[in-house]
Amino acid sequence: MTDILKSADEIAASIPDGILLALPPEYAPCAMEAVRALVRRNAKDLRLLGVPQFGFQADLLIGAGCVTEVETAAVTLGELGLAPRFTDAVKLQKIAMRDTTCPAIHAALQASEKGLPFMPLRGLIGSDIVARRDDWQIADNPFGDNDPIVYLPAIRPDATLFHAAKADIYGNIWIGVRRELMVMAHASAAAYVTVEEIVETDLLADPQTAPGTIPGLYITALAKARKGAWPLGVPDLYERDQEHLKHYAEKARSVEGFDAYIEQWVRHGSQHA
Amino acid sequence: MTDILKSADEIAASIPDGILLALPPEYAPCAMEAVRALVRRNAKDLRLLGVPQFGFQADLLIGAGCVTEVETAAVTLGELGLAPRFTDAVKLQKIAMRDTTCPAIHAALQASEKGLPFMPLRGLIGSDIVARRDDWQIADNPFGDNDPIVYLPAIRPDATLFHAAKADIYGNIWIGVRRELMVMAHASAAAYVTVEEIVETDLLADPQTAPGTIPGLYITALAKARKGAWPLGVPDLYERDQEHLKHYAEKARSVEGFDAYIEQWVRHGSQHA
Amino acid sequence: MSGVRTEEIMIAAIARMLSGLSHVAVGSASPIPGSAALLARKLSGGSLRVSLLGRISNPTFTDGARELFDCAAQGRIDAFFLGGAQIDGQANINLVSIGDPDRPKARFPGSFGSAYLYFLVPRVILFRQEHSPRSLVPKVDYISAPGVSEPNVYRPGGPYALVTGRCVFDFDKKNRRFALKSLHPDETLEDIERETGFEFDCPQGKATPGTEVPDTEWLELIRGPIGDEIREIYPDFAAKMFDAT
Amino acid sequence: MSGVRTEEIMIAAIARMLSGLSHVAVGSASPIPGSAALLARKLSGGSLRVSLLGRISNPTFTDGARELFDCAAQGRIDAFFLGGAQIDGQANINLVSIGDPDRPKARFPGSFGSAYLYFLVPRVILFRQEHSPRSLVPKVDYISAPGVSEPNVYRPGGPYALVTGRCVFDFDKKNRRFALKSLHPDETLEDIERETGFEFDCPQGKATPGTEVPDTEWLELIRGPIGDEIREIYPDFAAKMFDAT
Repeated sequence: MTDILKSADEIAASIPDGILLALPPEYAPCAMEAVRALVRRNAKDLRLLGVPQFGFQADLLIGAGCVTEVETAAVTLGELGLAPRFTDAVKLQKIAMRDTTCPAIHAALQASEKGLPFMPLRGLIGSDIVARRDDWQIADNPFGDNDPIVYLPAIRPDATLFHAAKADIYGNIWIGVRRELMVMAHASAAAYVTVEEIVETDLLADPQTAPGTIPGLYITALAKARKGAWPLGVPDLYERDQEHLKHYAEKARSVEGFDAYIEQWVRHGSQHA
Repeated sequence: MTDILKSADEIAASIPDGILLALPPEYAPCAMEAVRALVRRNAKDLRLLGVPQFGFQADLLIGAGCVTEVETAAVTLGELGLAPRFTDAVKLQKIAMRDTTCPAIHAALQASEKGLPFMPLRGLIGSDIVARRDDWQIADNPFGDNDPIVYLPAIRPDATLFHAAKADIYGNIWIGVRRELMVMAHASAAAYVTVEEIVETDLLADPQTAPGTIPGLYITALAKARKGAWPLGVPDLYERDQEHLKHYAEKARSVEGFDAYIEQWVRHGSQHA
Repeated sequence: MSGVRTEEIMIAAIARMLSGLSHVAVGSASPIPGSAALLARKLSGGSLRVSLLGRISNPTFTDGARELFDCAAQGRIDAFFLGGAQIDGQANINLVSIGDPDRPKARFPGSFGSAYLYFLVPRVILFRQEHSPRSLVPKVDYISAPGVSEPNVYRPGGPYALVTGRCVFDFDKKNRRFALKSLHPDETLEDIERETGFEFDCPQGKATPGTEVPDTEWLELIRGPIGDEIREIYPDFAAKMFDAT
Repeated sequence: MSGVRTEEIMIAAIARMLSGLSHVAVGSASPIPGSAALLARKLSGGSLRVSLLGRISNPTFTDGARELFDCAAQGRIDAFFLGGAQIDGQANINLVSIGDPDRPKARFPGSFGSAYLYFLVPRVILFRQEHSPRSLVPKVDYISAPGVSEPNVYRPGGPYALVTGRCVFDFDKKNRRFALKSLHPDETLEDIERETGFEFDCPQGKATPGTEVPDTEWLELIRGPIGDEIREIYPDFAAKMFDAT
């Protein structure tokens, strides 16, 4: 049964230190209020997995010292440029960085979704991504003739954390077309979700909503968090707060600026309301 | 661009003889009117793939002599018992039968969906299914220690054929939760679909319908066929015609009865309207 | 309350095996296990999640037909049910054919997902109402799914019990054999020995207890709300069971 | 109509390379290719399908973020676009870092899907507005995706052309080198030689033609409906390009 918690802070309190935490990209709703709550509770030693890449939320966690390791296809603030705390952390070797490529993340999570030890993947051969990953293998396609292919070990995150437009009281989560969130829930040992609203009607019982719904079976805990993705957006509900993100991108260029941002916008609760 | 054809018979005319044709199970809508049209046009040498199993539509095609080979996890009329023409054809060695198991079909189609030469799959080892498949391999998990796992070659159907509640004029098909139909469309070289209705609004543009929609990108041709799944059902539109299927199950016990059924219900067009 | 049917005894026996579990899935052609799972859910106060394949309303799964198999592989399904045209003493099941598979004397629908789920679901409950030397055989003609595997084969799941129209067997994983657990009403140890084609253990000998017969409360559930629910998938089963005079 | 911008010349040059194709996908951080693809769709009368990653309204894909990659592997995407902090003469691209990757002098976002799509999409068009010895280098510091592969490596796709702020190069698959195709306005062969860090062929020598500049009709499209569409994903790019006085 899915636990229905009271707040994003209770969600953050349920996510242990030291785990491998899978996070979505900025175009799927990010549980920003819960991410801020992780910073507030001084989460430690998180290993982040970008599915397949991420931006603001990773930069925030890295800058706040919550992260020891990152595996992702990219960290970027999009048009606002490089993610400054990530970039600094790599340059100063404050985090262990495992570069990968989007389909390799998707494939390794699908291996976990299918209970497989590995998945094969085309491409990649000859890149420094492969050359620098000693946990990957290149071996022959058993049905081919001198046909090398990459074998990726499954990635099973300890938990995933994301935001969604709505959930129902049974723990079902409506994600619409953002099905990477479904793979993340299937593939992870635990799934934590914040939502804009919790409805009384069963999302699985309605043939219109069921196709875009993750069954509660996969959801460990959820909590309501209005504007929980802010300053990122939720499709059809609210847009990215580009001005605020620009403000972040500027502040985060320096450690001092980042600390001031955290003090103002994270430590004392979100002030967007 | 998706071709919008005039009838199920035009769909059947577009499906060549001799191909590997993927068909859905009875709980996903089956394009029965198009299947009858295949019988009417005397389709030959079809190789059928049940995804992952099927019933009435396969029995009809097998009984009518359209089929040389079947790969499936099962052929059944459900509560109505064995599929009589299939059963007879296997006993009399009129078709080549390749027994498999549901997840092996799903995995082999997903390999094709991903452009992979193969997929690994757990289970199966020690079954006669594996023992009798010389196209499958058992080899060690490259990340394990003496850990055998089955390797399945990708299955890329030449075409798939199914029915759906609705399409739009852009070729997008609404399938709701029946996502095996999506994998079939992705994995097959061509996809033929009949639908109850064709709407003018873009199913992808509406966030409520997009999550249950196959983009027209994957659809070769579609045609409207009202009650096109009859005597099988379409979820939320009409139920299985269990009385008619009982009638079929009885008639099809003998070749003569089957031929009479075909003459009455298939050759002279569907008479359900 | 009219006389208790064999199917109802089987339903009750299976339901008891599901007590305390979190998630049970039921495959095709499984009206008795389906009813048992729904009964167990009722008795659990709703805490047991039941995924019925083939049900159109209220789907449990939203990722297509593969999700059942993925879900099992993730360790999220605690129990599943398999039948068999033949079942043998090593818990091998045959859903394919009798005789040479290339020239079969009888051909059945096929193996469905058995060859996979039997390996991955911890508690696989076998069921076969017909309990005779024809259905329970020394060695199946075709192994759709093997009952046991070599130690190096990845297999978190496997057989747990076999429920027939005459008795309940436990499966003893260590000895790789069935052990008689209980006898349905009017069955004797001698009946079971005569009607069973494979050898089995009988640890309790003459003291083997009777299978608990569902009481009035359970029967009312089975014949009432459970029957109504199972009718959506198995109209003929429901009609035969519950609509008879 | 105000003066033609370099970005607009690049958009037009890329759009021409998409003529006659069926399906073009555009990845992250690609406003110029995105505009080019939308222009090419307009010019095709709508027969070109364009999948823009990051667009929220009217999604092309409904199977999650993996669908772009699956779709490419199915051979259903004809062209894709890749940039690079560095691009070298063998068409290797670097999206990761400058210097030792473990102690980088500069760190960029990462490789995204380049290491996969570069192998699978038949016509990968490289783009980099900055055309200098810093961006076009003899050898990249980190290979996010290699330009060429050994003959036994499965690779239906690869580099097709490189469009910069100064010129257009074709990629010669046989010789595994770039060949200068056309010079943007005011650029000379000497400029290109001086500003390019890698060696390239120049088959037409002094007769290398100028890159065709978009005419008024195209510019009106780029600055009008295309600009409006690209703004949803790239508000800053659109503001810089189209809102300037």
